[in-house]
Amino acid sequence: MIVPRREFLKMLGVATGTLGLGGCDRDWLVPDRLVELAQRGPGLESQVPTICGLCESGCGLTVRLVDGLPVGLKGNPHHPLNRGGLCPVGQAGLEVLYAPNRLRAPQRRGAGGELEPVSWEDALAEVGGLLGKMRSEGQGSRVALLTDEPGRLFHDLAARFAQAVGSPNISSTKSQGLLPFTLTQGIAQVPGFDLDKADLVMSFGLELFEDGPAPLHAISAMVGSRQTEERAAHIYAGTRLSAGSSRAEVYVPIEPGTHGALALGVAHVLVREGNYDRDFVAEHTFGFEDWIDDQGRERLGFRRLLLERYYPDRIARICGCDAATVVRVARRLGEAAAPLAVVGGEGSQGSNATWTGVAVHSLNALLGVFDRPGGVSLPPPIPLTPLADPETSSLEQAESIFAPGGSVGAFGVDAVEKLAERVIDGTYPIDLLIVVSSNPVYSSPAGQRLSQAMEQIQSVVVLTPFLDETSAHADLVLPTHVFLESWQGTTTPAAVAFSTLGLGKPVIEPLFDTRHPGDVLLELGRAAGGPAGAALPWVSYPDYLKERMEGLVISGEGSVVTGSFEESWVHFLEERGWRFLEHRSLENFWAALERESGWWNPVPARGDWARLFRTPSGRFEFFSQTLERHLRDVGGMTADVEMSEEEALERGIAAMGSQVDGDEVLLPHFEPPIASGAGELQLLPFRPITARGHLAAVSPMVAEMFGYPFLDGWQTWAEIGTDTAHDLDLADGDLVAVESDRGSIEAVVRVHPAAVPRTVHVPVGLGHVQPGGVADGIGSNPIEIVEPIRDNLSGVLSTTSSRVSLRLLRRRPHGGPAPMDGGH
Amino acid sequence: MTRWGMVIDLDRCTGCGSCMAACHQENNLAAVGPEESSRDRAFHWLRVLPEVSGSGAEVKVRYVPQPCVQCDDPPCVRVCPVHATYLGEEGIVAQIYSRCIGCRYCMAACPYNAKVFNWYEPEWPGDLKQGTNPDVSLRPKGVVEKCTFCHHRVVKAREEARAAGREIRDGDVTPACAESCPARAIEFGDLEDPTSRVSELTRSPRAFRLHADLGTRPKVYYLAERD
Amino acid sequence: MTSVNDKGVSAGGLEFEDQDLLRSIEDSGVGFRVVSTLLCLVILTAWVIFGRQILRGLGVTGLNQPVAWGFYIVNFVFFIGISHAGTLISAILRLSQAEWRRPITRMAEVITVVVLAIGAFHPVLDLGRPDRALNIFTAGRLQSPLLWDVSSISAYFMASTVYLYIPMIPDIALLRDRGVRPRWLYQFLAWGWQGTPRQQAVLERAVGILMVLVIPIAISVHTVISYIFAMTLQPGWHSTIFGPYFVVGAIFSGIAALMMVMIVLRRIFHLERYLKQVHFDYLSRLLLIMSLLWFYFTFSEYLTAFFGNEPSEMRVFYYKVTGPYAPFFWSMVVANFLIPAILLSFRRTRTIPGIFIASTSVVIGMWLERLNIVVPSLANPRLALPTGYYIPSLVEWVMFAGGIATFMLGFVIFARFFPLISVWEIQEGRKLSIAETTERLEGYLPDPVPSAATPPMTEGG
Amino acid sequence: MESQSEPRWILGLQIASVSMIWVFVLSISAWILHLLRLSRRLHDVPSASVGISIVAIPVFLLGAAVLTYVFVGLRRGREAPDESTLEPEEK
Repeated sequence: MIVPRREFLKMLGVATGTLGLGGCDRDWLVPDRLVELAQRGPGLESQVPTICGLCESGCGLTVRLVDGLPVGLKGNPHHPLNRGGLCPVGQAGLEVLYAPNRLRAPQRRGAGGELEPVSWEDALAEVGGLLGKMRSEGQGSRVALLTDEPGRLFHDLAARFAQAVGSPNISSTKSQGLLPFTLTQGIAQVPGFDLDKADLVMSFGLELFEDGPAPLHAISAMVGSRQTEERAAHIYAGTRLSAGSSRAEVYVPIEPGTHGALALGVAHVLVREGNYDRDFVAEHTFGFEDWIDDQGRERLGFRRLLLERYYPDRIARICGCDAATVVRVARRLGEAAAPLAVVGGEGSQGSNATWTGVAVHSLNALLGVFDRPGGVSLPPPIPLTPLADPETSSLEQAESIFAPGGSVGAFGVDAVEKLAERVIDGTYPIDLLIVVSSNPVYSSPAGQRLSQAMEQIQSVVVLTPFLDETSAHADLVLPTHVFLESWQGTTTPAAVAFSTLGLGKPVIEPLFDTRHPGDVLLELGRAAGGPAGAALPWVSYPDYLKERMEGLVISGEGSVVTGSFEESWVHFLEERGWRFLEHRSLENFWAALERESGWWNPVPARGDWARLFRTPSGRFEFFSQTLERHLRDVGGMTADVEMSEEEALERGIAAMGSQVDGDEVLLPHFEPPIASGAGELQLLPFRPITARGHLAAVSPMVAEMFGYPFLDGWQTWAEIGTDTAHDLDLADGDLVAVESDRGSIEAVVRVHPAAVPRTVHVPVGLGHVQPGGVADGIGSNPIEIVEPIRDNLSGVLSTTSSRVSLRLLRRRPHGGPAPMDGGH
Repeated sequence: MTRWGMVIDLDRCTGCGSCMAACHQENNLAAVGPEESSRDRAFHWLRVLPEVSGSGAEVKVRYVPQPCVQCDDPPCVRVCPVHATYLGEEGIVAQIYSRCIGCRYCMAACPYNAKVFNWYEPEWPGDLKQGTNPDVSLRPKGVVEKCTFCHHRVVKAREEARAAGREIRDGDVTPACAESCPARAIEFGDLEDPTSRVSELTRSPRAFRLHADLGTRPKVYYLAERD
Repeated sequence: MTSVNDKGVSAGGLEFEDQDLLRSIEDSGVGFRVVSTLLCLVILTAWVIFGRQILRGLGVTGLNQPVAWGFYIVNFVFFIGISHAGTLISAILRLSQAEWRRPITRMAEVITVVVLAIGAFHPVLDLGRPDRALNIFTAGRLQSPLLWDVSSISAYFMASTVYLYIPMIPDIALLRDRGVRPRWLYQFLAWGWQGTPRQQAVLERAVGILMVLVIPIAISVHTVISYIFAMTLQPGWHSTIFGPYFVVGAIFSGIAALMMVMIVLRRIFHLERYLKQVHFDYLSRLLLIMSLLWFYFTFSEYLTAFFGNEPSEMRVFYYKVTGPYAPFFWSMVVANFLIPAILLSFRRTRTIPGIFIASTSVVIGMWLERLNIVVPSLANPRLALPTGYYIPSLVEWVMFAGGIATFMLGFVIFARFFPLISVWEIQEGRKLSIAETTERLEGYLPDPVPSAATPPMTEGG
Repeated sequence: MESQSEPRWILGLQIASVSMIWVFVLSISAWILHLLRLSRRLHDVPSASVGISIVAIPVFLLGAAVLTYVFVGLRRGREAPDESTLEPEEK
């Protein structure tokens, strides 16, 4: 073989492991021992499975270790969610682990307002002491807890912690968008959508392959684990064509916030053409035909409503698409063997999000896809060991700060906003706020308000691996592990049809003096002492996890994943008969879990309609009695005079401020979206796949490929359509100020041929304040400037209801066409 | 003798960018940072290339993951003055970082813009260097680099094959991009072996190659979308 | 004082009338020192900047992906082009026995040698790893056009240096005999010239061989340079016409540069007696012809690209004609064609200043042409990538300045030590040419009707 | 006499420089030949490259040859009779 080849090998350095780490000029932050190991180690390799903790999906990872040091991540092919795939953010896991701005020790805000290092002992003693004191004084309700740590397991622990310190105030900052399902199915969870067997998925605003609870699951389920011929087609209705949606069979560009209208238009065509599942509608739905209520009043049925109000021409006017498309899409759906309608993304962020959700979900009902393969069903429950009630009964449970309450008429609240407002207006004093693995100041439209509120709260404790916007207002910052260093217990992300449980074990010991949030809560509980401690008996977080897992062993349901996804399936079936073979004891089970990092149960309980529809009628309610009752109650609360049901309902509807009247309010209908602000464009912030997880911005690679669909990085862009650009005389690459009534951010114009006119889309993910971070101060955060318009039904703040205008700051510094028309 | 090739099914690709990221991590590509990338110095061995066709309501945008297409008749090799880039015997166009003089003639000659240049010494903020892949050398400043079809994996696989007392064959190797693709849109294998999945796919009516008209005979094939 | 006194080349000759030609050598004023120090300063700066570039990396330039080549390559081609002025022209003139060449050839040859050295160094500036430049020798690969350049340029450099040196020997001897310091230098270089017939014969034969030799090399050099681009598949580069196109361009810019130099030096060293209107007249006609030729080549080059309408070609084409490079492209056309064509066509404008303006615009125009060839093709990839851009950094400008300064310094130093106009050729011209030319002329004329009365006077020249 | 009175070291220097030229030329030719061998071993695209580099070699040799010829010629020419002058008739 010729000389150069040898050189080539040398360069590729199969034998030069040291080359990768040699010649490091910087002073090392990681323990010297590790550097030593990395440079002189024998080079023994191993592969360890764990769970990705960067976003709420909790995909399975396989970590490649050399001498016990992680040097590579890849998707775990055994894991039923991602099945070997791994998104860009997940790939950046190591950059998160080794990031330059990792917090290395607890920090307390000193008199001067500067953060000063403090020992864990002092920090915990301080907070624990405070907790103990408040609890003993019955001031437990002055403690509030915000956590976005993914997975039910941690949330249960946090809830138990709150309970133990006598606080009713615990919430996640993210809204799950449950309400549509509560109204129609009477359930308090997002049902599972069986993407694995669906053959046509119509998405209303949800970037299936980028956004949503588990995009990688969507990709692998709809495409990855199928033959090209069998891959699921999808139709996308929205205002922007993302990289993922560009693969859609049909793209229906519509006006912002009119997804619901389109859904109803489609429903109209289905019904008119008799292209819906008559049996299902007859047996399992309520309020389709006109009906007589117990007072003998004639009530409006969904069918009539559709046929009278939602004919394609009207829809075309509302949505700004053409009627033919509506019909075409409807027929395509009607013909499909296993169609699905899903909503999300911009579709569930409008001021009318709930109604959009209801309208879209009622499509699923018309198509009768419930409780069948490729349809909608509830994932089998995960039989975790229930937590024994602590003896905190002594404390009377005060009302939670997050309780909807009041005569607003909303079912729920926006946790962040509620907390901020009630603290600021003093109606609910909070002395101790604990924020775990969450950055609401950055991510919530009420972020600014929250930061004001934090200034008023006596002490704010933030658990985070990195300094960020929220910890900037903290009195005490407790550094937590990043996922590769910690035990994780994740549970099925929303909308997945089967149930999974991920056990992530640490692949490297903590680089710095950090701790797991779970352990911190346990220690705080202990430090608080008394019953609080007793209510949190576990020595450590893994200890807690283990106890919860016992339930799985006892139930014997599901199985530990093995081999590839397909193999797991086979294995699963084999195992049904003699299931105890595998996890006969907790120890074996735990060991198996550690080895494989995932448990799953792919068989939904079929035919259990009572569990699927927990509505008053026990059916899928087009006509939502749940809502009717709710509105009556609300109406009743508006005045303390005795009033008839109708009157109460009237008042309730008025309080909710619907723009339609009569029974239509209680049926799936279109509420025109509210948009506030002077600008001529509607601002629609979105989350590209590169912005998943609140740690993404610490990775130079992710930042560099942040705008990869435009061959762009390190900047926040404002995506507008070709004609919009033409109207505003803007060109790709121009620097503009995106100005709303609340403020202004800078962004670079990107012209996309398929973006809907008069909209501007700005990605979240950059614009962080992260001292020492690579992306610190790079780009901007659109959430800063959105008008906090509320969805009156769910109480959640909308992020897509602001009108903005673009002001040219600087022309593209150099000529040449844009990525999107490169070479054309 | 194996001849490595790749088939990328654009019908499966969802443009998620995983391949791009996986390539970065596997091959120790250092980020160049905001200033440099604003000067068009950011580089990827594999990029997701947007292609727009049609206009107005009929507009179609597709995303083409584009690594080095590993020509069988590589224009870059012909022009390299110092034999720093050459066509390996298994068909991989290789770059010898220790020999490259950085004249960038290969970049100028490559019709696919698949080659990138280290304008400065690559930087590893904080401890990021700790996370680099020991199988792939870090490049110095002033040299050209490119996609290697994860050659280090090929080398490993060959050693394993030899240990197993057989020749390396189709299926022994998966590059990082193919491995990480959640849509399984990227197939990698031996084009010599007529039974291999890749050569099967290259016979598909949907198969095409980038600028096949240039006679560079790329070994990266694409499958057009179906609809 | 000298052995060879009386008529002819004798140096000490009482009737030595070419004092002007030696003034720059024999009494170099303070001007020389000032100018050369200034130039040295510029060059020094350039070297410092270059050092910094080596330490920090090529990032200090304005280059990027996909525009991986910029000023350095542009200037490389440009300077090599200029270098065609000299040797080629003087060779052609000598070959065609154009008597008016005598005061011109020397300067032409000097330009060649100096500029060639500068041009040949530019690729080294462009290397990302200059420290490895020697890999070319250890691991060079002949199939790369860059290697063809290395060999042909070095060959050209050798040939033109020899071609500059040999005809200079008599002048060096002259200086030696006039006792100019540094004595040893002239003694060393004079190779014991005494002007004996045999030496003369040797000299002329040598020059004869060289001038035949130099022409093909000169042409090959620039053809090969064009191959650097033409051998790639890139739109706008991959063209068969590039070889001749570059050669024409080279000679074109060469003549222009030559005339600039002549006019400047004429001014500085008061050579009006030697460089007369007629010389410029002839040269500017040559320039005019080259300008037309250049236009013809450019036209056919772009017409074929345009008419073929191949997408990637068109992308480059429009980038130049209407796109970001339109200013450069059109000013190139103006500078290379319109201005010289207009100025040089009319006798009224074919004055020294007019010619100076024309040549300057041609030199600039040719530089622009190189820019138009190198950058746009790189900025417009075949794939649907965003169009690149290129804004040279200060570093590159400084290096450019450094190159020009080196060129000037080269001239200053040469002028300090050697005559810029070949003394002996002038004198030879005085002594012999007239007779020789008339003779040659009569040779062209039809023979007179043979009559017994008068015998034919010569057997043809 | 002037030119006879040149110190010897100058002559040495001259001879040295001429031989330097030869060293230079020969080494370049050797190098090019080496490259030719290399390109054969690597199965490079031959044709053009070989041609171009092959012509280079004779050019170098010729250049050097001319120089030497002149050098030698001039030295010979020196021992001319004193009356040596430049007659116009001489051809």
